[in-house]
Amino acid sequence: MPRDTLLEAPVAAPAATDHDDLRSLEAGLDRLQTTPERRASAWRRFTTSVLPPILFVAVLVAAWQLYIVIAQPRPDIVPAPADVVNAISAAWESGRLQLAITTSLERGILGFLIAIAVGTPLGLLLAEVRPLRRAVGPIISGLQVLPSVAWVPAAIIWFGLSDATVYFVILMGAIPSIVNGLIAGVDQVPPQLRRVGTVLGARRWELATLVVLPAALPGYVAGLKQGWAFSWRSLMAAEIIAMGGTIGFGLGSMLQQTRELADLAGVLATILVILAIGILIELVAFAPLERRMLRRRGLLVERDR
Amino acid sequence: MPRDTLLEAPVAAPAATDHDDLRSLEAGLDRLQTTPERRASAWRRFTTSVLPPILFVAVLVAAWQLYIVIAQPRPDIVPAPADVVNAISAAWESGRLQLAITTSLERGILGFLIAIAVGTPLGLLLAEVRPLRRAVGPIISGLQVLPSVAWVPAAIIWFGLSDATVYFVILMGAIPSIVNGLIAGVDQVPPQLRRVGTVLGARRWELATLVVLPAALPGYVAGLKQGWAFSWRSLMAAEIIAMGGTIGFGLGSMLQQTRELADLAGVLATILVILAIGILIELVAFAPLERRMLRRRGLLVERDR
Amino acid sequence: MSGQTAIRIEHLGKRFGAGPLVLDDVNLSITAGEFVCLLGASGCGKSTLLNLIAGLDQPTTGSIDTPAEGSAVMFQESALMPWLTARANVELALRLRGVPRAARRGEALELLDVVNLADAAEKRPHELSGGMRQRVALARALAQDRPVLLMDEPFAALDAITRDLLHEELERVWRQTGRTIVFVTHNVREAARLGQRVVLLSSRPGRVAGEWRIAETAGRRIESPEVAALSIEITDQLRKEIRRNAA
Amino acid sequence: MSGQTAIRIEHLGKRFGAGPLVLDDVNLSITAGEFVCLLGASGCGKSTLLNLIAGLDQPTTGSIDTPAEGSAVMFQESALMPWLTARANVELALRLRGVPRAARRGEALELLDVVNLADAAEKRPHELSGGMRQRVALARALAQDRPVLLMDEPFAALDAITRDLLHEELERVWRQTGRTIVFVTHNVREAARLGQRVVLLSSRPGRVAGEWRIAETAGRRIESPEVAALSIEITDQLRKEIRRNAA
Amino acid sequence: VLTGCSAQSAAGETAAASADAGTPSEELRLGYFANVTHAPALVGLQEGLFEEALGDTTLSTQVFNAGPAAIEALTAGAIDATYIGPNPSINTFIQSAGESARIVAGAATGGAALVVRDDIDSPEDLEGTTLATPQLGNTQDVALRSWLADEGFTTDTSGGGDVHITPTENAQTLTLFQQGQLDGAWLPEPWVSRLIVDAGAKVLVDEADLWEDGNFPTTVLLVNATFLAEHPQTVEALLEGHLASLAWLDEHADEAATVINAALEAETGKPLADEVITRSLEHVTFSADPHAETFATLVENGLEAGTQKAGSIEGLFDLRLLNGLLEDAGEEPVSAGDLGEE
Ligand SMILES: Nc1ncnc2c1ncn2[C@@H]1O[C@H](COP(=O)(O)OP(=O)(O)OP(=O)(O)O)[C@@H](O)[C@H]1O
Ligand SMILES: Nc1ncnc2c1ncn2[C@@H]1O[C@H](COP(=O)(O)OP(=O)(O)OP(=O)(O)O)[C@@H](O)[C@H]1O
Ligand SMILES: [Mg+2]
Ligand SMILES: [Mg+2]
Repeated sequence: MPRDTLLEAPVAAPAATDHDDLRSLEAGLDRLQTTPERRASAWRRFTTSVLPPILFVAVLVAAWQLYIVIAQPRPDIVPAPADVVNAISAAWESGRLQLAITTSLERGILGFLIAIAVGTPLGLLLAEVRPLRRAVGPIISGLQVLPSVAWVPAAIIWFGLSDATVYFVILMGAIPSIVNGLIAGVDQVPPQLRRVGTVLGARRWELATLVVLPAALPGYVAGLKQGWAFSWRSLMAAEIIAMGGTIGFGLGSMLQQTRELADLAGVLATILVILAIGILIELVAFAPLERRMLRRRGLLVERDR
Repeated sequence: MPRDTLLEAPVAAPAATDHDDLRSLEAGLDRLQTTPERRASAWRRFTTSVLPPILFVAVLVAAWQLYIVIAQPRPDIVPAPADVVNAISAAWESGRLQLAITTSLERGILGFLIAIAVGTPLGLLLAEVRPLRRAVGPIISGLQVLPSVAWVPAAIIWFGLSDATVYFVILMGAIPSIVNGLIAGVDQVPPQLRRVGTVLGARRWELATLVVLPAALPGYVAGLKQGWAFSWRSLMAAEIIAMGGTIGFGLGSMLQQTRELADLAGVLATILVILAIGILIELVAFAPLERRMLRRRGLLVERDR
Repeated sequence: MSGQTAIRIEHLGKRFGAGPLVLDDVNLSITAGEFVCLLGASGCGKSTLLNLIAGLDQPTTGSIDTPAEGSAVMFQESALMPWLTARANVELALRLRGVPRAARRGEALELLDVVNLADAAEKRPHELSGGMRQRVALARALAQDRPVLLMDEPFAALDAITRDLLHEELERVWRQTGRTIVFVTHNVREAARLGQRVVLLSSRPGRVAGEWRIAETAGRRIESPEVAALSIEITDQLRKEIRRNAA
Repeated sequence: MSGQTAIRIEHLGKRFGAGPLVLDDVNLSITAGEFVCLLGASGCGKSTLLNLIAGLDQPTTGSIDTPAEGSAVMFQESALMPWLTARANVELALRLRGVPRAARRGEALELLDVVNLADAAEKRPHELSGGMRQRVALARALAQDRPVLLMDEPFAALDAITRDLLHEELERVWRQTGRTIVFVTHNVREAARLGQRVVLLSSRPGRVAGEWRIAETAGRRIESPEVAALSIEITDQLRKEIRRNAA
Repeated sequence: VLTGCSAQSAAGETAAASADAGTPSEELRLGYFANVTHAPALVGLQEGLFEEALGDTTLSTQVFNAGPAAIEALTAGAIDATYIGPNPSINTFIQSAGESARIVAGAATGGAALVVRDDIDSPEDLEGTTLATPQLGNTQDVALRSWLADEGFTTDTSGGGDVHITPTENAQTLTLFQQGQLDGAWLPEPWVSRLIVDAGAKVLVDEADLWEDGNFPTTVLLVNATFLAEHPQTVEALLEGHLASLAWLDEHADEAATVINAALEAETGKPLADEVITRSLEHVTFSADPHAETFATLVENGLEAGTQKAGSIEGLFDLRLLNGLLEDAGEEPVSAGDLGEE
C-alpha cells in the first residue's frame, strides 16, 4: 500500500530544529552508526586458533612414531620422539639445558637492549634530519641485507672467542632493523597529524613527543620485533660458529656440541628448545604489546571469516 | 564588488542539461580532478638518492684511511682500505672469488627456485583452505621464528657435508617466508574485489586466476623478496659452518677460510662482496619488479617531501 | 504500474548467525524498467537487502524472485581491479559474460564512450578521479548486460559537483537502456532527485517504513522545488525513525 | 558589513616551487564574526588558501592579515590522535594552549557536551562514527579558543543525514560563540545553506570568480527554496568555470 | 648402486664379513685428516700403496678437519671408510645401536699430552685455569676430564667447575694460548709439539704415562658396516694397503718426516716446522693393533666425563680380515678384546 504523493507545490516553510530536538536526533544517529566491538569468546578463540595447530603437531608426532615402529630406521638417523624427549630431560637433569638457556637468553636480551639504546636515537636522527637520512639510510638498509652470520669471522678476529664477539654480531644484526623500523614508523605518521599538532600550537619538541613519537609507535614496535628476531638469529649463528675460548655455553654451543657427538636426538631437542623460546618470547613479550597497541588504535583486524 | 542577491522566490524551473553540455562539463571536471603523474627527473633522482650514500661511503673510507695513517694500527687488526681492495683483486686474479661467487649464487638461486616451487602451491593451499590454515599456519609462522642456522647441524648429520645440507637449510629458511607472504597477500585482497568477481559471474577457478592471484601479487612479491633474503642468509650460514667434505667452495667457505688464515683484509673483502651481491640482487631483480608492480597499481609513494 | 514485475520480495527476513534480526518481513515488488531508491539510516540493512537481491547472500526467511539473467551490481567503492586499465576492467566483465575475445575491445570502448571516458580507456584506476572510476564501474556494470542494475551508494564518496553530474549521467543511461534500477542511498535529496519511487527502511530491524511515488520525473534537478518538498517530507519521516533509536 | 575586519587578504599569489600559479591576485576581507564559504572545483586552491590563512604556508606574493591570536583549523579527516580518547584529544589542545592540568578535564568535558558527546568522552576515535569524530574535532578546535575558525571541507566525507545534522550543529555553535568562520567546500548547497557570504574561486589559477551575500540566514534548511534558488545560480556560474577547463 | 651403502638400511650381518661372501666394490671412498697421527693414510696415498693394493677399485679420498665431520660423512654415505680417533668411532657405534660402522684395524698410538704455560708446575696449580681440548667428547677431551677427576677436580661439559674446559679448534687454541687466554690444552700431535715449539708451552702430563705399557689408541681405521658386509674383498685390499703403509713407515723412519710434511703441505698449504714434525713423530707409534683392550676404559671415561651416551660397544671390532692378512704375513694376530670378531 504505497502512499502516493503527487507533488505540485512545496510544503510549509521548514521550522528550525531546536536544540533538544537536535540532541535526540544526534543521539539516535550515534547509536545507529556505532556497533559495539565484539571480541571473540575465549572458548571460540581456543577452538579456532589454539587447538588446530596442537592437533596438527600431535598428528605429526604420531606419524613420526608410526614410521619408527614400521620402518625401524637407524636411531642415529631418525630418532624416535621418545628419544628426543629423553634428550631434553637428560639435558635438563644435568643442568646443561638450564645453563644454555640462561646464557643465551641473557646475551640475547642484553644485546637486544643495547641495540635498542643505540638504534632508537640513531633512527630518530635519521628520520628527522633529511640530508643525513639520504646519506646514511641506504647504507643501513644495505646492512640489513647482509647476513649477520658474515660478521662472525670478522668479530672472532677482532674480539677473539669472547662474549664481545657475540654482542658485536647481535648488534650488527639488530640495529639496522630497529633503525629502519623507526624510520618507517615516522614516515608513516600521517602528515595531517603533524599539521594538526602545529595548528594546535605545538613547538618542535612538543610535536615530537606528543604527536610524532606516539604516532610512529606501531612501526617502531614492528622494528623492535624484527630486531629481536635478528638478535636471536645472530646469537645462534655466533654461538654455533664461535665455539670454545672464553665464550660461555649457550644454546648454539649446545647444538654444535650435540652435533659433534653425532647425537641427532640431542640436536632435534635443542632445535625444539630454540623454536620454543622464539615462539614464547613472541607470545609473551611482543604479541600482547602489539595487540594492545593495535587494539587501542582500532588497527587490530579480528580475523575469523 | 560583491554581487548581492536577495532571495525571495525560486528562480525559473531548471532546464535539463543536454548531453553535449554534460559531456563538456564532465570533460572539464575530469581535467581538473586528475593531475598527471610527475616522475622525478633522472638527474634529481641521482642527486637526491644515489649521490648522498656514495658520498657518505667515500667519507667513511677517507676517515678509515686517516685513522690508518695517524694511529698506524696493527694491519692484522685494522687493515688499510687498500689492503681490502688488494685482497679482493688477489682473490679475483687467483680465480677463487669468481668460483666462490658462482658457487654461492648458483646454490642460492637454485635453492630459492625450489623454495618458490614448493612454497607457492603450499601457500595457496593454506590461504584458501581454512581448516588447513588454522592447523598449519601457526606452525609455519613459528618456523619463521626459528633461526635457519639451527638447522645446519641437523642437516649435516642427515646429509653430511654435501650440497644437500646447503639446500635443506635454504629451503627451511625460505619456504616459510614465501608461504607467509602469499597468505598475507591473499588475506589483503579486498573482499570487495572477490564480490565483484562473483557478481561478474566468475567461477571458482576464474575467480582465483583472474582476481585473487593478481590482487595478491604485492604480498607475494614481498614474500619472495623476504624469501630470497632468508635464502641468502641461510646459505651463508650453512657455508660457514659446513666446510669441507664434498661441499664446494662458496663465499661462506671463503669467509671461513680467510678467517682461519687470520687474514682480516680478506675477511672484510669477502663481507663486502657478500654485501654487494645482496644489494645487487635487490636492485637488479626485486626493486624493478616491485616498482613496476606498485606503480601500475598506483601504490608507489614517491618520497621527496 | 503497467509492465511486468522484475523483482518480487515477499516476507523477507535476514539474520546473521545468532545476531539480531537485520531485515524483518520486507515486502516489495519492482516493475521492469522502474527506478527505485532504497533509503535508510546507517546500518539499517540496505546493503544486506541489495546483496540478497544480487544473490550474494541467502535470506533467512521469505523469498526473492529476480530475472533469470541475474543482476549487475555497483558498489560505493568502484572496486575496479587496480592492475587493469579502464578498458581491461570492462573487458573482464565481457569475458566473464562470454563475449568472444575479438569483439571485446570494440564493445568495451563503446561502453566507455557511453560514460564519456573513451579518452581514458588506457588509464589505470589510480590515475582516474573518483568520479571517473565510478563511471568506469558503471560501464562495467552495463557490460554485464543484465536487466537489473543494483547500486549500493555508488556516489556517496564523491564530491557534490561530481555527484550532481553523475545523477544526470545515470538518468540518461537509465532512459536509454530501460534497465530496472535499485539504488541504495542515505541521501534523501539524491533519492528524491533520482527515483520514480522512494522506499524508506526503518532501522533495527529493517522494515519498509514508508513509500513515495514521483509522478513526473523528467527535467528534475536536485535544486528543483518538487525535489525539495519531497525531501522535507521524507526527511521528517526519516528523522522520526532515527529519533526512535535515541533512547 | 559593520564590525571590524578579522582577515584581510590582498593581492595574494601562491606558487609551489617551479609549478604553475595556484592562486593569483586573491583579494578578500572578512569581518569579525562573519561566516564565509569558499567554494570551488577540485584543485582550485581552496586548501592552499586556507593553509595560507592558517599560517601553515607562506604566500609567494601579496599579504594576509589575521588576528594575532591565530586561528583554529578543522580538516576533512578529523585527524584525531588515534591513541587518545575523545577527551584526551580535546585535553591535548587545552594543554598546548597552556591551560593548567587541573582545569583541563572539566573544560574538555564541557566542550564535548557542547557537541553532544559527553557520553563518548572515554571512547577512542576508532570507536566513533565519522560524524562523532568530526564533532570531537570541532570540540578540539573550540578548545583552542581562537577568534577565527578555518574549516577545510569538514563534512565532505560524511553521509548526507549526518551532514545535515552537523550543519545545524555548526550554525548553533557559530551563533553561540560568535567566531569568524571560513568554510571551504565544493558542495554548492552546503555553501548556500551555511554561509552569510559565498565566495566562488575559479580554477587554474584560483581567482575570486563571484561573490554572493545572503541577507537572511535564520531558519534556513538545506531544502529551503531560497537555498535552492541561490544554489542554482551559483551552480551555473561554477559549471561555467568548469567548462572553461574542458578544452 | 654398488657403492651406495645406503646409510638408512640396517647394516648387514657382520657374520658375512669374510672374504668369500660379497663382491668387490668399484669404488672406495676413504676419509682421513691432514694430521701427523694420520701418517699411514698420508704415506699410503703419497707412495701409491693403496692404489696398488686396491687394483681395479677406484680410490677417492676426502680430507676432514675433525672426527664429527668424518662420522657425518660416513653416516650420510658420502665415504665408505675413514681414519679416525677411537672416541668418535665409539660414539657412532653407540648412537646407531651398533649398526653404523666397524673398526677393522688400528693405525696409530700415543702422541697426546697436556701442555701448559710455563708457570704451572703441578696438577694443583690447575685450579681455576682454563684448558682447551680439540673437541667435546674426542679422545683428548675425555682423557683430560677423567685425569682431572682423578686429580680431584670437578669439570662439566658446559665449561664450569674447578677447571674450565673449553673445546676449541686446534689452530685457534694455538692463537689463544699465545694471547694468554688459555692456560693449557690436552692435544694430539703435532699440536703438542707446535705449542711447545711455537708458544713455549711445556708438557705437564704425557698421556702415555696414564696407560698400561704407554699404549693407547690415537687413530683407527673405521669402515661402514654395510660396506664391510657387501664388499669384504675391497676392505681387505684397503687393509693390505694400510699394512703396506705401516711397513713403509717402519722401514723408512728417516724419510717419514719429509714425506709426511710434503703431504701436509699439499693438503693445507703450509708444512710443519722440521722441529715440530720430528718431535711429533718421536711421540707417535704406528701399528695395526687397535688396542681393543683399552676401549672399555675409554667408554668408562667418556661416561664419567658426561660426553658419552651409555651403550654397548660389543661388536665394534671386526678384525678378521686384518688377522687373516697378518697370519698370511706370519705375524701375530691382534686381539679384539672380546668386543667383536678377531
Ligand atoms: N556479514 C555480516 N555479519 C554480521 N552482521 C552483519 C553482516 N553484514 C551486515 N551486518 C549487520 O547488519 C546490519 C545492516 O548492515 P548493512 O551493511 O546492510 O547496513 P546499511 O544499511 O548498508 O548501512 P550503511 O548505510 O552504513 O551502508 C548492521 O547492523 C551490520 O552490523
Ligand atoms: N605542496 C604542494 N606542492 C605542489 N603543488 C601543490 C601542493 N599543494 C597543492 N598543490 C597544487 O595546488 C593546486 C591546488 O591544490 P589545493 O589542495 O589547494 O586544491 P583544493 O581546492 O583544496 O582541492 P580539493 O577540492 O581537491 O581539496 C593543485 O593543483 C595541487 O596540485
Ligand atoms: Mg551499506
Ligand atoms: Mg582541499
